Amino acid sequence: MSSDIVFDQAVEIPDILKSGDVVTTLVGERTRLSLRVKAADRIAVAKALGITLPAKIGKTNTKAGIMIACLGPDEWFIVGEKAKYSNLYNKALKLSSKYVMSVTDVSFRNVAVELTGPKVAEIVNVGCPLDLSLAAFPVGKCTRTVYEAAPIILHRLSEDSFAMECWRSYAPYMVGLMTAHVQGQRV
Amino acid sequence: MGDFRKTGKGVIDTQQPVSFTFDGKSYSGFKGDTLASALLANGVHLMGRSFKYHRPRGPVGAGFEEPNALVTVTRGKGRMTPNLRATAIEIYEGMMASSQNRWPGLGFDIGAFNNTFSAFFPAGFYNKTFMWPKSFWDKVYEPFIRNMAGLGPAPTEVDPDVYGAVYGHCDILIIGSGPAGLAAALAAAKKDQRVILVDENVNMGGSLIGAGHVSIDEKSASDWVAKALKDLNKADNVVLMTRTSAIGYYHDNFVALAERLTDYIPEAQIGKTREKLHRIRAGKVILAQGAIERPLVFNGNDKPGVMLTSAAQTFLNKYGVAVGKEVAVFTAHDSAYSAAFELADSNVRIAAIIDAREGVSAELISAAEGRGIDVHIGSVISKTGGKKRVRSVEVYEPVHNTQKTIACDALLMSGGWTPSLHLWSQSKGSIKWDEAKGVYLPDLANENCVCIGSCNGDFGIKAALDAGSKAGGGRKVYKTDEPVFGSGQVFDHLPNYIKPSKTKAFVDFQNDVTDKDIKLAVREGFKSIEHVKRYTTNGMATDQGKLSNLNALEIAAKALGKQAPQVGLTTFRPPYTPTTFGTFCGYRTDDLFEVTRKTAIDPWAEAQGAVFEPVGIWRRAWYFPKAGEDMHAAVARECKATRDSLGIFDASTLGKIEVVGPDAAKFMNIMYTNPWSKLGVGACRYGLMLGENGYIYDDGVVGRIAEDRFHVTTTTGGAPRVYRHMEDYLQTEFPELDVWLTSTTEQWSVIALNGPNARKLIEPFVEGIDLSPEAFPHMNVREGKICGVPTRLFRVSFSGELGFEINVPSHYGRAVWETLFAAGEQFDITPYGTETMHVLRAEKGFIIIGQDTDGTVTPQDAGMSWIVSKKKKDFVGKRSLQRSDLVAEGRKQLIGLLTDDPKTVLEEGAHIVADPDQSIPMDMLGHVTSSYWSESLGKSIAMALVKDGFNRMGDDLYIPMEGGVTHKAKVVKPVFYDPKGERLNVV
Amino acid sequence: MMLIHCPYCDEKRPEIEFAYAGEAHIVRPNAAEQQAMDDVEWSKFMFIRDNKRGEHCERWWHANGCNMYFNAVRNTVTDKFIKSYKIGQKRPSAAQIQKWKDQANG
Amino acid sequence: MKFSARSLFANALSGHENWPEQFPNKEPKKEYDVVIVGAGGHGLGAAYYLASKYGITNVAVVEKGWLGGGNTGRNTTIIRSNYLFDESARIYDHALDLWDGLSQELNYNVMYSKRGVLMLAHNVHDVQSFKRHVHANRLNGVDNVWLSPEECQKIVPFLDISQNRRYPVMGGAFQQRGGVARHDSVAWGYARGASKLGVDIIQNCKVIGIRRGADGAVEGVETEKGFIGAKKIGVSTAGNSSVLMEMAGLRFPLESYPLQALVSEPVKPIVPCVIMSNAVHAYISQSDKGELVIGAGTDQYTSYSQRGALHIVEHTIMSICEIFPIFRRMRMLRNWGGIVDVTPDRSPILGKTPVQGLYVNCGWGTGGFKATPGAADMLAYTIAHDAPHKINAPYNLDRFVGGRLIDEAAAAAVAH
Repeated sequence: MSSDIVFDQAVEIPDILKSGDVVTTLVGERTRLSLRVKAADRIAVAKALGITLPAKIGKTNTKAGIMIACLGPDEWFIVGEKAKYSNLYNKALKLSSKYVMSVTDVSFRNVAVELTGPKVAEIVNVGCPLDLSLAAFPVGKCTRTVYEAAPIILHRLSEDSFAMECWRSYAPYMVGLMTAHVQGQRV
Repeated sequence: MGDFRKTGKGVIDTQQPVSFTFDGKSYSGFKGDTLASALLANGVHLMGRSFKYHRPRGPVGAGFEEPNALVTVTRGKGRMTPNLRATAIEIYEGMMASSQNRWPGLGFDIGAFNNTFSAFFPAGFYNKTFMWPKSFWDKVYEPFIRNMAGLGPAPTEVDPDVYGAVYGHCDILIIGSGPAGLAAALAAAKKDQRVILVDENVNMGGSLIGAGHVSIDEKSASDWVAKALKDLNKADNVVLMTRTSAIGYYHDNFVALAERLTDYIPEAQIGKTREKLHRIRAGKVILAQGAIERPLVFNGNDKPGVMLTSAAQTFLNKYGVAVGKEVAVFTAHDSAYSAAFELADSNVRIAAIIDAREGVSAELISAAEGRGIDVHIGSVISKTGGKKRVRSVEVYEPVHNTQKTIACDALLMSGGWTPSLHLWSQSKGSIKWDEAKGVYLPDLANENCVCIGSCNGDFGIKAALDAGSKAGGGRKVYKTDEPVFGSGQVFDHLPNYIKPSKTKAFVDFQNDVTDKDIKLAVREGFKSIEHVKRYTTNGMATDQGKLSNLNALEIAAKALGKQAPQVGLTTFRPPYTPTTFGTFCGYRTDDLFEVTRKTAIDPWAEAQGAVFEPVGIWRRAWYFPKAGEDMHAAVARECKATRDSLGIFDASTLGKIEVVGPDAAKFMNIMYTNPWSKLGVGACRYGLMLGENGYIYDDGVVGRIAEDRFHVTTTTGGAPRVYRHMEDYLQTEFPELDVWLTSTTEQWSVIALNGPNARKLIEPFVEGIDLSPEAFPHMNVREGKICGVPTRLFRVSFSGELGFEINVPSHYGRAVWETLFAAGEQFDITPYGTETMHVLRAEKGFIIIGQDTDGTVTPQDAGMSWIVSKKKKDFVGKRSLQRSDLVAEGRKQLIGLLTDDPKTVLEEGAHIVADPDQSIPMDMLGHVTSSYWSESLGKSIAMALVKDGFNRMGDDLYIPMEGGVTHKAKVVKPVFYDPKGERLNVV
Repeated sequence: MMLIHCPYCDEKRPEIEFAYAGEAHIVRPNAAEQQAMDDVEWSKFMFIRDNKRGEHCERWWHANGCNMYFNAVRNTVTDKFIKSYKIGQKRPSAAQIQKWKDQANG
Repeated sequence: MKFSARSLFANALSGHENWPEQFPNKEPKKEYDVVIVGAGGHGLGAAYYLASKYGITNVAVVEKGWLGGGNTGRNTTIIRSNYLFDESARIYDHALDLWDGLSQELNYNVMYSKRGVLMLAHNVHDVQSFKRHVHANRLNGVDNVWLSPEECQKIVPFLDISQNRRYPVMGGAFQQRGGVARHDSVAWGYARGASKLGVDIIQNCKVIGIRRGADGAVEGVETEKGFIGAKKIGVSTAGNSSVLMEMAGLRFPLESYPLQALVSEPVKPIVPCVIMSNAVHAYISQSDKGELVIGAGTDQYTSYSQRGALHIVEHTIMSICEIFPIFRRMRMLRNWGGIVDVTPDRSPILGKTPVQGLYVNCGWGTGGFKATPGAADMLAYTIAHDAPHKINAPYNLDRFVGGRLIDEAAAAAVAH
């Protein structure tokens, strides 16, 4: 039966965003977890899961197909390649009896896009009020913020590349805003 | 044309002629001209009519401060822009401009009749009349006044242009690119800082543009500007923005810039961003906005051809246009002399310089005489000749009481300079009165912000350059060769031999405010400058007092016998320049105005022809009409099909919050009225949430997934506030609880199946869950798989039928829905929308928060005392429920109503009385909250909040409607269908 | 749009990431206290606010940031923030606020 | 001097040199029977009614700035009375009755224009809620009617009533007696009227304390111009009410928020009535000068700065342009802020306080202007009788204790 099942992320990237100063791509299926751990158990839980949980808000750790961002004092957002990390949720679940923590699967809550190109900050700044200079928003930084009316998670992948994700139903709006900006300049 | 064009002057491109029309007549100008400069080059001064008296008006200024030369530009359907300043808009090939506020034409305007009788319309006249007879006000006077309103035409079509809005950041934002701003940018560019330099004009350089007579560091001013711009363009830490107005200065150095991108382009395409809002956060703001010349207030200062001296200078230097052939200059400031000399040196005859001051430096006088210009010291202009253009001035010398008429075709005036403090003042920087200069200057900063150049009272080019360099972090000292800027004298009154009643000296050129109006206001007790402004409307025109405020202040101060600073200044308000609404909208129009949240199943519903309704910011399928069906027919069919066999409903919008942690149950006990500790894993319970005020806040079914994990659902619209409410209590009041909240609304698509065949449909698709009634009773939740994807399967019902709510990962939601729908054909599966959902639940007496309750209903009022735990010591809202008025008799309570005539469906919102024959105002008992035609029951049903409702069971009540119709209805318990709940257990 | 220092992120962030959450240090009475309070006392907890013209202790929620509630002292006449601090810290004394102001100014 | 077309004509002939002061600014006497703090429309109106209706003329109105300079001169001048609850309908309708003859009564044209207020419904919940209002209003004798989308369009020809929009117009509630008035003129008219009856208006006189005697009763106000004695003090200071109450040792259920408004450049007449759209937070009318007058929402935080944020303005204009896209090319001329004092149920507090001799009129939030004559009259009545009138009796402080709130906004609550 599952072969009939179509994966659908509510939005497609219009052609106008696929070329030019900034190239936008839609990120495919991922495992996403919201992990909450009491400070005292952070290192132990990380060890048990075989991952690193950065201690400081805004910091990320990315390696081998998994990105872990510290979004709040006891909150980590984990995005992993599906094939490799589909079992991470169950692993974390099992730790819950041992440590003061919680894990929630939010794999299908979000839709992510990646933007790359020399003018990437300009497109992010269409809706995001943060200072995106490298000094203020260095490579690797990840935070919740807003893209006009859409709450987003913003992650700088490199000097000229960001990942942006939002809740599923906000994705057409998020992409729509980028599109409007690029269209208004290209005409 | 060309009569007034001076070759070799200006920065226009004389190789590129541009033709345009004004009021239907064709003219020609050059690329780089403003509409005003091009018309002046053609000898046209008459460009508009004033607001109240419809006086013929020409430009007074040469830039954005212009109050009078306002025009409408049309460039196709929906692209009509009224009230544009002719002095600030660039001409383009084919531009169509027209004058406004006149009928039938600019030359002859019936409205000018007001001018003839202006004596009867002084400031505040409307307060004093139009009161009798009273009935005339609504029918005659008020409509008449309203019809006189406005300057340009109102829009009639939707604007097809698009706009943009972006955020930006910099270390230094410099506003104004005159000598001060440029020098600041040059200095700042050398540091490792991000610099933005903005100017509202087309060209950077401000007063240096075309200033051929001045040299800076041994270069001509033009060359210096060119070099400066070249250097700045090369620096990659500097962004130069022209045609960009800094319109507002907000908290913490947040500055709004409005950039104009297409209005000057001949074939400006629809689809290209017309204007863009840049919301800039700056580390430091440098204001170099310059100063605006002050008009003189004298009899006849409103004739077309009377303008600011600096305007004439700008027209000459920037556009190569002489504003007349024989120009008189009336001044109270030295700076007018150098302007007059520039004109004279360009072969414009200066008819005379009339200087109101007694003492004028001998150098200036001899320099004038050297050019053959008569200077009349200690003299004023007592009147001007001409109607639609100034033709002469009468020079009055009060000491000897002599008058002399001098012919001219333009009259320049200079009453000194007003530093532009608008943005400084918006930043909440304080200002102080400078007695020597007779101006307000910046005092203490409130933000990291400095004013430099003439907006700081540092007049003259060198002063501006040096201040700029310093502000930009440099230490450069510039060398200039410029005429001495000099000084002036502020006159609060210019003498005249003509009786005041026979004179008209304008202060606000657009709103027709004269010196007499201001004196009248003071005489009538309007003594604060804000009162004067409001009573006379001085400074409230589209230039927002840029030219008029200081003159009004001086006149008011004199009338009050006070010094200007004692009278005060009106507040500067954003925007600095009127700014298009579209610019504030940016991209956020139509689909981008607000997020319209749609479920994964929404496209399917749309393809099926569903009608949608907005619920919060979601859109939901409302009903699924078949050909020829209206809503009632569709809903009746959907209800029947669901009760008879099987209905399918998209419940994905319900809010979901995952409450997880060792203290999860404890936390739930605090947030909900009912107890959670003993709820078994795999079981569900309906939860009711109150605000701390004791009123119903939200509700929803909660499933216990694990000992430490609750799957909480909320109402669709309530999800964000419930989440916030929970986080607030958790973090602020109960931080010791080890529990965490995660919104999972969008993790899951929720497919609700209701009807006797619900189980039969899903059986073949479900893996890992025993669906038998014994293993999976009503109000339980199981985890497993459906259609091959993971599911949290709830056995719950909001219809009273056997029901399941299938939670599946939302990116697979549509696929699962389509699979089930296809398989449901055998059961005649029927999709239904929110309306049918509402009917089905109302038949069962289930409430909808926000419809059957509002923010004033307690659980007891709603007949839900059963859900309020008596044992729990604390939950949110518990204490408030005990307040005297919440336990008092006679509260409104939720009951059912059955109409006498079963075919009558009551109107939701209709009010209920016990005695329909009483007179108005009636004693109302309450209102109908929900009311539907119940196809299943063959009669109408309703729910209502009624005073003391529980004690009225069986009573007849009345619902008086419009037109004398009164419905009668009986109070019943609000459960209409299957009161024993047997249908839940269909096997 | 103000800039607000979040004590958890230790960054100044734009106001639109935050939600204002009312006056700070209004502690919700516990179950026993609630029952001991009459309606008048309860209404004070519920509704009475300083609404101070001047330095005001208030709560903010970094909803689109670290998701934390925190407290801040802000001057309601100038809208200038003096200091933000974490939930659980005591209401700062006037002397403490003055100290913070002095630190900010010098 | 009586204002009329005739006096205007006569004065024109003498060059308008002989108009007397409309409201002389007085120095304070040592003592008055009543001191009103706050010379906005409400405070001046209360002084006027004390003198004209309740026979108390030994009254001073003290004002820290210039009269009419607070919310009276900063609001969008909307007048309506189509409120849901009986208590609200009674006080706002009382105000509407007084508005109707106010120009004649004051001999001062306040330009009350009954051009109507149209409230647009954009979703099913709006329809239910507005109909609830219309039915309650009808049985309360308040002229508010339900209109179909087509009927709405008849009143507002440029209204787009196609149903496939993000915020379709699903109908509207229309109150013909609603409309606008000239805000400044209301303050000036009351000031002139009160002055003529002997009331002293004292501007630029900030109250810095409220003096209470040993028995706790008020004895007068300390001001920048010295102590002014009065056994009765009426406080009508809108956004600053908490500050004044604190001077008397009272803490109040109030919070003050910035509220912004804006006008466009003037254009020829287009907007025929006041149009409100609660669902998108937009309301608009057109002034007699031709400016579109647009109200914004409050900022989220409490503040006395009379200054709001850009994103509030952006959202307001977006909302207007969403409902009326033809205005997208209009330009904003001026934007300003005021301070509104808001109670927990967003209804006012109008009556006696726990302090003997201290009366208060506050908490009008965003709705104070429309209530001006009604609130002023009720404050005057309460001061004169040392007891509230039955119209303002429900607006007491006790309701926050027992819980009998008058919560119009909660009654319109949205969920589902």
